[in-house]
Amino acid sequence: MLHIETVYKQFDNGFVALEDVNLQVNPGEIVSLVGTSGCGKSTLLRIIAGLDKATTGSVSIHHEVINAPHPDVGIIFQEPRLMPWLTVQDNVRFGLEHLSRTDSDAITAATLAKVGLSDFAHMLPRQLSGGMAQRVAIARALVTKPSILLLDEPFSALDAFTRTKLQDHLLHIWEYDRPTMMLVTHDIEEALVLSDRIIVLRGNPGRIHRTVTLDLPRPRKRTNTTLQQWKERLLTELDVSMAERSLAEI
Amino acid sequence: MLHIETVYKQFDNGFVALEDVNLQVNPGEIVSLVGTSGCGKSTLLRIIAGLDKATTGSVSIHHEVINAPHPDVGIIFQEPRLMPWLTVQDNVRFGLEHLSRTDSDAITAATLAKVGLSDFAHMLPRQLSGGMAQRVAIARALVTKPSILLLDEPFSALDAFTRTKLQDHLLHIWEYDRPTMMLVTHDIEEALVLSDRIIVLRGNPGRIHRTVTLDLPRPRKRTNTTLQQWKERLLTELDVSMAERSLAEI
Amino acid sequence: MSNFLKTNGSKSAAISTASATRPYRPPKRRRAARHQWAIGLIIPITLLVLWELLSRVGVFPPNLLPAPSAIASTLWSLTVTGELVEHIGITVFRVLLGFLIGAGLATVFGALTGYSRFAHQLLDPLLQALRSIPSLAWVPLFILWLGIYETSKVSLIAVGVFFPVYLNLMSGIQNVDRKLVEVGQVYRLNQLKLIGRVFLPATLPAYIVGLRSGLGLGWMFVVAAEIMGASKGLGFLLVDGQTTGRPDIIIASILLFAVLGKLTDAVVASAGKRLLRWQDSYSSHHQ
Amino acid sequence: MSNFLKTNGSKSAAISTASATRPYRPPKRRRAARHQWAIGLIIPITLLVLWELLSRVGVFPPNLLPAPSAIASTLWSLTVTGELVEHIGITVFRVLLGFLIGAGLATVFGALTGYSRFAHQLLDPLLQALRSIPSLAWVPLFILWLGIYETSKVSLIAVGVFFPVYLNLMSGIQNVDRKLVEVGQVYRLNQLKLIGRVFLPATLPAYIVGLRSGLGLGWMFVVAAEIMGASKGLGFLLVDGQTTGRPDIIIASILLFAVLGKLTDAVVASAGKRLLRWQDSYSSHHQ
Amino acid sequence: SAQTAEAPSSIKLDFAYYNPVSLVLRDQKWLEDDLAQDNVKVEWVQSLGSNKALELLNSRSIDFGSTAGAAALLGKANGNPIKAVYIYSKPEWTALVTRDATINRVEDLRGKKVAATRGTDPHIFLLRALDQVGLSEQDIELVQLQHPDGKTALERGDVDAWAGLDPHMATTELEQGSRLFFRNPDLNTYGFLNVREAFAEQYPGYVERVLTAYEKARQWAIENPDELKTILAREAKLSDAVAAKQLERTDLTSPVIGAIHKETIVAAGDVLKRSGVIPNTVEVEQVANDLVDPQFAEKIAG
Ligand SMILES: Nc1ncnc2c1ncn2[C@@H]1O[C@H](COP(=O)(O)OP(=O)(O)OP(=O)(O)O)[C@@H](O)[C@H]1O
Ligand SMILES: Nc1ncnc2c1ncn2[C@@H]1O[C@H](COP(=O)(O)OP(=O)(O)OP(=O)(O)O)[C@@H](O)[C@H]1O
Ligand SMILES: [Mg+2]
Ligand SMILES: [Mg+2]
Repeated sequence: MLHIETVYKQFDNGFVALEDVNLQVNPGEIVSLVGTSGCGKSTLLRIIAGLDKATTGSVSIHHEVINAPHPDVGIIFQEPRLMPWLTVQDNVRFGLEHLSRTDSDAITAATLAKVGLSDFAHMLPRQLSGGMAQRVAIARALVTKPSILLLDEPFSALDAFTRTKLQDHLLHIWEYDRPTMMLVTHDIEEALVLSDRIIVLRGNPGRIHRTVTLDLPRPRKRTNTTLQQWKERLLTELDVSMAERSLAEI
Repeated sequence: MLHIETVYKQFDNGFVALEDVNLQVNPGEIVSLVGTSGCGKSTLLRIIAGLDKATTGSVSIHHEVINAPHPDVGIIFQEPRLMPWLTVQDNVRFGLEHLSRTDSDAITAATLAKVGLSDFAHMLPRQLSGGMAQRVAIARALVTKPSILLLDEPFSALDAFTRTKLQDHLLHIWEYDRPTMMLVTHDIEEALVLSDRIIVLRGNPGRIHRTVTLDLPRPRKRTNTTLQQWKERLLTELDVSMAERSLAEI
Repeated sequence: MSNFLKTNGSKSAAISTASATRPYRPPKRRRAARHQWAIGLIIPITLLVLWELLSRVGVFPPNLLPAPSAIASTLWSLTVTGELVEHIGITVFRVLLGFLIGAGLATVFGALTGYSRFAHQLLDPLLQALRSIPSLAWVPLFILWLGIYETSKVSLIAVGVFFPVYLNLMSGIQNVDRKLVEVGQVYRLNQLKLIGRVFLPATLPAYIVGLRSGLGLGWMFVVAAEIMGASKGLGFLLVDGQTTGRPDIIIASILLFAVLGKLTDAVVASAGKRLLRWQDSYSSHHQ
Repeated sequence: MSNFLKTNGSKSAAISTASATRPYRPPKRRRAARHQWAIGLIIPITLLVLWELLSRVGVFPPNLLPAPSAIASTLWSLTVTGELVEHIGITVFRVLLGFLIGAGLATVFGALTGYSRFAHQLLDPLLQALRSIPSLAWVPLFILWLGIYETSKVSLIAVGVFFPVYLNLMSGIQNVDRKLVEVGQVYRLNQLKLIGRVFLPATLPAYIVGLRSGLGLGWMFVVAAEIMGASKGLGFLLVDGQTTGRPDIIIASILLFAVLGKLTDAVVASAGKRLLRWQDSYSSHHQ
Repeated sequence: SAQTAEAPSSIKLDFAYYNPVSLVLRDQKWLEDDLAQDNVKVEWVQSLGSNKALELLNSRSIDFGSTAGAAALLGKANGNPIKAVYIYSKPEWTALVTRDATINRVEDLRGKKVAATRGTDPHIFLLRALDQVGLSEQDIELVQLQHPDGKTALERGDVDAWAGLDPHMATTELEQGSRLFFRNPDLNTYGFLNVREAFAEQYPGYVERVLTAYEKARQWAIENPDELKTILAREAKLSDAVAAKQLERTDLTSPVIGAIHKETIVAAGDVLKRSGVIPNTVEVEQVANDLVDPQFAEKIAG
């Protein structure tokens, strides 16, 4: 159970990134966060991850107020953030040091296979392409099987095919372990295919502008008409919300 | 005129990234490069930009073989690569130092407005969101008006609305200055809306697998049926080309 | 212009409302900064008190380690005669001048050998070899080449300052993120501009460490410099105290070295902090 | 397994075919590396030859600056009596031991003050102050505290080594990219593990520079150390040469300092290079 | 006075705590007064010890430098182009010091740790003292320490004895009760005032002028012992007691350099040769003859 209560975030330089954000995420729920660039999505995720503190308001997990990273929470950052001195394999293994070498080897190898990087296990981050680095970061977050998974645009650097495969993989994991997920994405279709709820953030400072609940069974077909309708609606919605600002500003 | 002739690229560690790539891009043409993650798109762009050398084969611009960055070429890297010590405005101004302060101020301000960052001119890179940083990088490349513009997934970190606006802006620039553009993208729709030709790279090492020529007038509507058909075909094509490898590898 | 950025303008009301229920907490950094320097005094003052006590009860014999109070009175008597000011003045002058020259040269050479592979292969081995020659060893050579007057002293200090600045800058430049260098290359900056606009700013953290190290060595080398026929200066005071067997003078000059060294270092360090405000580093968030 | 990665396996035929028309060029780095050290000898050898010539024609009087050949013969006579080996042996031993101790302590303190803000405020001001105390000034204090035997000498060298290592590591840690630290925090690494698994590797470039600087200072401090009751060692040789006015001995020991300093530095530098192969830095691509 | 060459633009002299006459001369400015008429400037450079004075002479940083006799010999043997022209004192600045009740004679040093600074007068004194009782450097454990450090080591008990040097010796004697268990003024090698050969050749007249001034200072020092003590105590920052003790052991009566000084330094040279400080190939007598040049002092005194 994830409670976000009246979160207000002002940065040191006076900039207010979030205002009055209230949200409750149930165990096993997949929630997508969408919104224009710079509206505070990553900031919200960072606060939930315990990496940043809300100026006022609070985030609690299982009714415990978060002040530091919580053991149940895993995060995929917007950038890969790989340790440049570790090989792909050791980067993936980063959160597994409590396991024996054999166990962590097995899990790492399996996860690398899932993200299509088995053959690159011994390469260094500087030898990877952008998408490959992002996949390593995904693998690193998945191996520890967190019960709350925060994903900040995890697939944005990936081609359509790889992206679909990884979305499928994510759903597959969800079927088994039922982690709670909060997914930041710019791909409305992705949000529609994956999530139980879509939260639209908007404005500066960011506020929750709209919540869409999708009560559809999974797996969902991208071509599903309900989804297509929602897609149109959401896109228009975002467009309209933006159109309130003059064009030159964008 | 951009000639890419039998480019073959092997890295220091023995990995072969590109094989037998031949391509000719005409002045003012917009060419999109699509392909799965890690197939060598960025490597090709880097070779064209003169930042990496082809192991064999050559790239020439106006029949001059490229050995170092060419003055006519501008590039938007896959990551923002902002100078962390410069403000947004000074990052954008980075390539403009030959101009007087007033001139560069004017151009910078105008371009920042186009990418929606007027109010953030004095912020430092670490205070920006992912999408904002990417937009600063776009602005930095655009201010110098290069006649050959290489774009490596420039819009992947942006939400749908901002992305569309920037695509429009890019086309607008193209209308006036007719720069040659090579655009790496994972968004087939983006490739279809923007380009004269779509090159599909495939495999390891990457080779040109398919070329699609789009002889449609611009601006194009996303909903245009020809485009939608092409989209289906290309997506299937990419899927099929991937399906040749076992699923577990992806 | 939109209201992307909250300023004290029209929307401040919204902030105030928010503040009513959720009072705005000033960033912690400010509050802490006010007292933080005082924490640094805890250990020195404890040691000083302990030392005074142990001296009083006679654990430290005064001929070897005089009590702080005795040293204070020596310092006081040097102050009233005006001697101390002279000693400090001339030494600070020498160190600063030597620092400027040494750091300046090191910047040129460090930039060169960090940036150019050929310059590195040509010059670096020699410079690395010279780096481990002790300050005292330079003394006869400098007397030989430059005599015993200010030129010689300032040059010797410059030598001391040179090496840490050189080494830090050179490796700093070699360690600059290739990604940023490529941006400069794409804009076809010529070599000088590439160094000035990409390498140096990117190297700034390492460079400042080098400057601080170098300044420290400057203070060290001043003793060797003032062995060369000086009759004023802290280094002279120290060596003179040693030759004439006065432990109070020795300890007093050591304390002065420590205090002055720390002060000048604090200047460089805080200038560095100001220049590095752009950093997205552990400490900039941590403090 | 697919053939993502070309190895010497099944697809090597494809590579060979490619090579037939487009011969594989070995990366330039290798080829250059073979001769690169020789370039570094150009300047020293030129200087040496010039020096010998000028000595021969009498521009450098032998009482001031003996010719290289004279110094070589001094070195030779020291070698045949076996004295030189003893001098070098004991000095290298002292420097290395002092280096290990000093660098070890500096690593602990640097990690502490770099990582913990409180430790920084408590300890750093004192350490920064001590940093500028000259080696010669420590001598009487060390004799007082630790006597005149090896403990005292090695400790003094350790003091010299301590400060650059400390400063570089401390600032290195403070400058670590926050983004990587956060990854460690998310995995709830405890403080020690966070230091060991994120901070130290990320700081490695700065740390190695610190070690190299520290080693250089170790060589410098050995002279001060060997003023304290040594009868063997390069520092002793140097000072003895100075007190007894023998320029050939002075210059010979300076040369030995330079050569040994360079050799030990090269060891640390190349160990560093090996450890830093992961770096995506300017120099790693540039060479 | 003879002016064979044109005047130098300045004359550089050292002053040193171990040369009280130089302190007087510098204090009274007689040389400045004399040379002002020729427009010759006088520059004073402090020398912290014989070896420093030699270094300064060698590098032409000074024209006149004061050293111990043996040090001058060492310098000369190593090619330092100097001439010893004057004796500024016959000091007893060195002796053997101990705090160990069992050490009362030089013979007792056998197997003991003795601190000394190699190549300096105390070191030579130690060697000659040992030599007199048939011992050598091999029979003791010589600990190389700078003079002040030797004193500290003695006081801490790190060494059993120390070949001491004033004022450190006087200080430890007065303040710590250390004992001078072996003294012999004749084994000290006098205070030599040296001039650079080149200077003496070019400006012999000015050598005389300097020595004349030195003579004046020496006479004054003998006549005004209290003022001398005050000057020394003030300049060298010594307590009155230490300054008095040091002067008590300093004999300023005979300035002319001559055979006796030669003998002393030859004897010193011989022990230095045996201990390896002076190379075996050096002809000590020859060097001493080259070094000592009594003509100027004889002229002045005469
Ligand atoms: N350290 C900081 N100091 C000041 N302002 C900041 C800081 N970090 C973020 N901001 C501001 O907060 C706002 C929200 O940033 P955030 O990273 O949450 O955006 P986002 O919604 O994730 O955007 P994107 O989709 O582009 O990643 C931005 O306007 C940004 O400029
Ligand atoms: N310096 C390097 N050393 C070794 N291999 C490298 C290096 N740089 C890139 N590669 C490899 O070359 C291949 C192509 O990389 P490139 O960055 O061109 O991919 P890409 O097509 O841009 O992929 P993405 O869409 O994920 O950005 C990758 O498999 C990568 O591992
Ligand atoms: Mg974001
Ligand atoms: Mg790429």
